[in-house]
Amino acid sequence: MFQRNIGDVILEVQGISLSFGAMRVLNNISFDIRQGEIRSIIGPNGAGKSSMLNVINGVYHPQEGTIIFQGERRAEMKVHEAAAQGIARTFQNIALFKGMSTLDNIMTGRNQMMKSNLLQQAIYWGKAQKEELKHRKVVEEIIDFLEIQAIRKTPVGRLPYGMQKRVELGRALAAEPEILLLDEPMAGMNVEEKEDMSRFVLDINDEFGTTIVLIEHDMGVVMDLSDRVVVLDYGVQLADGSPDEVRNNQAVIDAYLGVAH
Amino acid sequence: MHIERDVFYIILASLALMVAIPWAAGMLSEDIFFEWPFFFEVAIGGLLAGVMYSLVALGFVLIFKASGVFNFAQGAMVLFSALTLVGLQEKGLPIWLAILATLAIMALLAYLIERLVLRPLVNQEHIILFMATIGITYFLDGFGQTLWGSEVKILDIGFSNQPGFYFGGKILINDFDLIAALIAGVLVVSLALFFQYTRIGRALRAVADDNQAALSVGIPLKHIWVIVWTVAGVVALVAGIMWGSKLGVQFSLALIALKALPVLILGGFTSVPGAIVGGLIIGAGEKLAEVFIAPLIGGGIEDWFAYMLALAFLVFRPQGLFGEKIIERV
Amino acid sequence: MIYREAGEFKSSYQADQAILTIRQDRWFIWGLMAFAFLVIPAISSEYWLTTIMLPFLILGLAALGLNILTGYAGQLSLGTGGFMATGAFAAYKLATAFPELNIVIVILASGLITSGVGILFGVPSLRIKGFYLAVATLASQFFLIWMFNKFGWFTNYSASGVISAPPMSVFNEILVTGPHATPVAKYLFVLTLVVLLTLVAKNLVRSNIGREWMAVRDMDIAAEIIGIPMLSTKLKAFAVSSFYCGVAGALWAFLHTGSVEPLAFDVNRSFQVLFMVIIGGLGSIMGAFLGAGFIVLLPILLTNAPHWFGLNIAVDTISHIEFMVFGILIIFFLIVEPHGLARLWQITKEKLRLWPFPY
Amino acid sequence: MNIRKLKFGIGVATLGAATLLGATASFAADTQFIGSLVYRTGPYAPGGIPWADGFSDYFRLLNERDGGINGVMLELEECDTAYNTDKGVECYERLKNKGSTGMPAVSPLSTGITYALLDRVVADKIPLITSGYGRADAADGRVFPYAFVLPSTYWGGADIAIHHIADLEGGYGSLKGKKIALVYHDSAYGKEPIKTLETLGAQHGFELSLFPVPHPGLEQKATWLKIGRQLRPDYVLMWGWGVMNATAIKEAAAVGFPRDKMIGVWWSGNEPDVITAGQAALGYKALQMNRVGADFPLHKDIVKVLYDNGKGTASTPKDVGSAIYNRGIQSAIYLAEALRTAMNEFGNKPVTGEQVQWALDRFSLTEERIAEIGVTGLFAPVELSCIDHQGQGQAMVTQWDGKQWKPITELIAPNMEMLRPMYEESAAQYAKEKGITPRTCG
Repeated sequence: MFQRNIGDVILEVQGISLSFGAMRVLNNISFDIRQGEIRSIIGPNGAGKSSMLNVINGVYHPQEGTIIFQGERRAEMKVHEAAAQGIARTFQNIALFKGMSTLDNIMTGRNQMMKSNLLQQAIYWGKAQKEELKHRKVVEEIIDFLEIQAIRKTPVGRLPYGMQKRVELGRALAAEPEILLLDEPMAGMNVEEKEDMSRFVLDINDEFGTTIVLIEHDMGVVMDLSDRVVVLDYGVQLADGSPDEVRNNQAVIDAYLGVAH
Repeated sequence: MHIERDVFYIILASLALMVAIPWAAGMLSEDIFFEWPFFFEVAIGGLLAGVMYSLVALGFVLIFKASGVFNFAQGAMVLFSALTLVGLQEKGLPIWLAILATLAIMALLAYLIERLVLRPLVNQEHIILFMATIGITYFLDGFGQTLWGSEVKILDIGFSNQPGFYFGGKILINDFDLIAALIAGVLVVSLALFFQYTRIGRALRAVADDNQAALSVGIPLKHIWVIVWTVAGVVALVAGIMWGSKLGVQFSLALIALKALPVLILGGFTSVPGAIVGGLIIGAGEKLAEVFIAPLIGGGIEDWFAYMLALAFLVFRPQGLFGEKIIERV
Repeated sequence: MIYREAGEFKSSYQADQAILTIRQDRWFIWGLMAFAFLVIPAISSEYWLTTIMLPFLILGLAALGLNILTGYAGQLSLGTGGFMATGAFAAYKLATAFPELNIVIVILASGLITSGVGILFGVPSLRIKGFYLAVATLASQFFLIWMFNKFGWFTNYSASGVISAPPMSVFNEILVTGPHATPVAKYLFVLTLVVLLTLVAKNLVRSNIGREWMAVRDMDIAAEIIGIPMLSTKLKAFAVSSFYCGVAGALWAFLHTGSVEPLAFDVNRSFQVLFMVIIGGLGSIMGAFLGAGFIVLLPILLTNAPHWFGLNIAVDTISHIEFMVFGILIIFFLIVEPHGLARLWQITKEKLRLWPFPY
Repeated sequence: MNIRKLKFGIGVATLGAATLLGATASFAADTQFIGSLVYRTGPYAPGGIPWADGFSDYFRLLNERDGGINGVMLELEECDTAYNTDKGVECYERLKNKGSTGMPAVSPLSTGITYALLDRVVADKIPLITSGYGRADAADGRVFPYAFVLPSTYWGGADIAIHHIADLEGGYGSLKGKKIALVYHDSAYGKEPIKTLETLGAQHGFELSLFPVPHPGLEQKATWLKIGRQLRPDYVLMWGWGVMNATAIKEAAAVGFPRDKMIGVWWSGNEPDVITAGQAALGYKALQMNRVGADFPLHKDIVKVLYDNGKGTASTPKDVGSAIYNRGIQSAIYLAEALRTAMNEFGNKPVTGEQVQWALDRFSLTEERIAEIGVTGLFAPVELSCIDHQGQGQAMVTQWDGKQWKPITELIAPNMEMLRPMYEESAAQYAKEKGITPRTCG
């Protein structure tokens, strides 16, 4: 396999608890994410995996616990902070901008880096145009990387599901993130598409050194790709460790086999 | 009816403000005349006017609830039903027959709208359906006037418009307004019973929650749409009779829709009780503001005040007081 | 893949990002410009210029403004009339307070003032969405009209509360407002402004801000997660949209009618402009003008039609028929193409592109 | 979307374009074209219809009975504005060049349209005749050469109403300390009388309270609670229009404000208003610029020549003689007399707007001429001049008795010594803003 190049902890969650009304979604979750690794979160449906991602990029604000990101300790992330500080993500139910083309969708991923003001954009001359061209070049590279040249100008609403997943990945990549949160990037895909997507994930991690947090149901994929895995079940953390460790953990086996509830 | 706690607090707070602000204005400014009997007179007059707004708002709610269509044509339907009723009466039909005939025409209209407008546009975005109801509005405005002319018609339902005095002669309440409120109350109660205890009513409630569930009740969706537009037509007729006897039946009747809109957003687009409570708050609020606040800034503020009031409620409850909560997921 | 363009290749991203990437489209637009600037003034009667072209262009500009807000940024608004009134009254105050100001500056400045007002009334859009927002914007509509009616300062204390445009000229001598301005001068002035502002709008919607608006429209929560600031994006939409509406209002008051009372911008105006946007096509620059054409021209066509056929129908009957036909046509076009005339135009072009082989 | 539908669309477009370009009306060269902007539809149609019928009936009668004016047949074309300014402007532009000489004068019958046309009529040289509406200061013919406000303005109306109140109270001296309220349509129209009333209030010491009613005036409960239960003014003046009038009268009844202490301007004095209000309207007063009733020789002719032969504008003569019908007749007579004057000067052929303006500048409708027309007592004689575009400005007070508007005063002339300087001052401000150099009147 690849030569892993894993660095220090860049994000850590400690004792995170999240409730909606009376429903406790996450209960005292703690784990860390190291620079450059592929970190997976697994668990059955309703385990709180997506909620965990939502906590990490600030969509949900936990009632308890702390998040340490880039050396700063905080009770919650804010959505815009997460984006500004290099956390990008994809979504379980695709959250693309349906009325826009593939190209425009991916270009929105670079909005943080666009510095020209309203007036410059209105005239579309000088700075605004140069900027537009510069970013267009980057986006075209991403399009080449994801092999979606042919759908460049198609409105994404008309694309098949698998393609939409790719475009969404492209949009997240365009932000050149530190950490990329992928929420079930392979759900509903056939084997061939899954292989493509796995290849993209590995390539992203390898070529750009992006840290990846992955939620996935396909155990084979998870165990192949991940450096470390966190297991959640009904909001409780069952295990945390390398794929092998997790695979042999009794609590995990029980949960997945439906025993001992 | 289950009321959420924060809705309850918001209503309580607004009631308190409705009393406190006029009182404070009366204390602080010489231009404001404040006396308790007069305050109650204005408040009661406002509440009764609010019921009249609710009557129009109800029609919007019914259609929005069942089909998600913001029916811009509700005002035109009020005008059209009233014009038809008076027109038939002028043709010599006795009043009960005229009412029955008008109801039949409203049902036919509902059928045609479903068949010719809604069915071809099914599954389109809300704004497209909204625009289609604007087309219906234009058509009804032209069609009603072609049939019955543009002159003002008198609709006399025989209620006096003389002032009545209550509470030891201290408080003036208009008898017509009382009767109108009573009729509106009866209408609301019968709608509630209809929704609660009839098969069709239950189907209508189901369709509001989930189209699939409605199918399981055994009534096709297109029938439900026809029924709900017919019911909205009935509500329009009642509103048309009440407003028509107040203003005369003429083109301006269609404009009362604008008075119903703030009621609608305050109460929530999807709630029948919301339309009632919204009407009461808007009615009382705008009258109190016009009497106890307007003199400080120049008068004639009723219209925008109603909208501002509704806007203020929306800041606390973006879906209106009783509207279904808007939940966003990723 | 049906919508790909074949045969023409772009050698740079710059060329690919041009407004019109297809050669025929470029020719069409240049032809249209030549027609609008040269042919129309030469052949049109005064009636055409003053009662069809001027309202068409000005209301088209307002529709463009609303389309930026509603079609691109997804914020449904019924405050257009109020914003147009703001533009008109701002222009009047500026023109009477500083008589030596150039009319272009007066009009653009009143657009900017309207922007400010628009930002103010755009704040609730952060919490309120959809039809709730639409009805809530009526608050600004009614409030603004009331305000201009109420306070004499806005009308320089005229007894009736009506404002009237002083005669103003461009290039020092060509009058564009007042009774002695020629229809052609007015038309060319409005056309130039509208063309320039349309170009600006096109630039905005193909830039980053345009993509941010559409992102907010299509899925606001996802937009926020990828780092698009909700507050400033929505307020920018309100600002730009109000700027266009303000300019349109100033043009309406100064160049079209000459004198207006606030009621000229009442809630019916807001509805009228919204209809243009929906009929023309949400999220389309071209759609704003197609919609304006439909809403301005069609009623005129319908009222005049019986005369051309030599029919002598009473005016009220014509008027009623006009209402009915207009309503039916709205529904007809929606059923044919719910996404507006602009989409219809696009489909026609695509059909033409494939012609004569339909598949 | 398919080709069939597309073809339909293209077909409609071509048809439209072809007909628009080929639109040339056929008017005989020797008939006088008259364009009439009316509203028979829309929210104000109940008031607009009788006016339009009266206006049209008079010209029809001239054609049928006299063979036109000075032998020139008249051709009247209506255009429906629905009281909408956009449509009104379109109507004006469409009609202004019709006929062999264009539209000789325009009466837009709406304050909003009047304002929109003020600039245009100067450029087009078409007189704008606003009888009892429009811009009061247009009475100054030096600043407004093409605008005419005969027989009276809102400012004059306000003065006459106060005059009437003074008479009832025993002279202007007794106005001191009285409370007078103005309930008005919150628009250019409704605001016109405020300045005059404020001036009069300062002069005679009465207290003026203002109650704006937002368009269209469907809801006035708060306003009338304030008036009837709190302020309790001695008199209420009303500048309302359309549905606002009936609503106001009904709400006044609902709070027990005496209707005979309410005085409406002429636009608040139409039959549709009071009939809709029913019993509540008994005793309600309104100013009229003209007498009401059908017992004038002219009206008898209209019924005999037109309606008895099925040639009337309306289907039945039921509105003939109503307040607003007679207002239409009055406007028609003014225009017809101006046309006659112009023809007398420029020859018995169709005249242009400029020629009619010449005629209106020296317009004179004497008692004798009024008698000849067969309307003695319908309205007062009028004299205009280059400088004075209003005339004496008389109006009378009438009271609704359940069947008709009964005159309770003679025609009263407003106090022109007060009004004239106000007109001139306001017109001068307008001239300054618009950069108009007032013409000099010899």
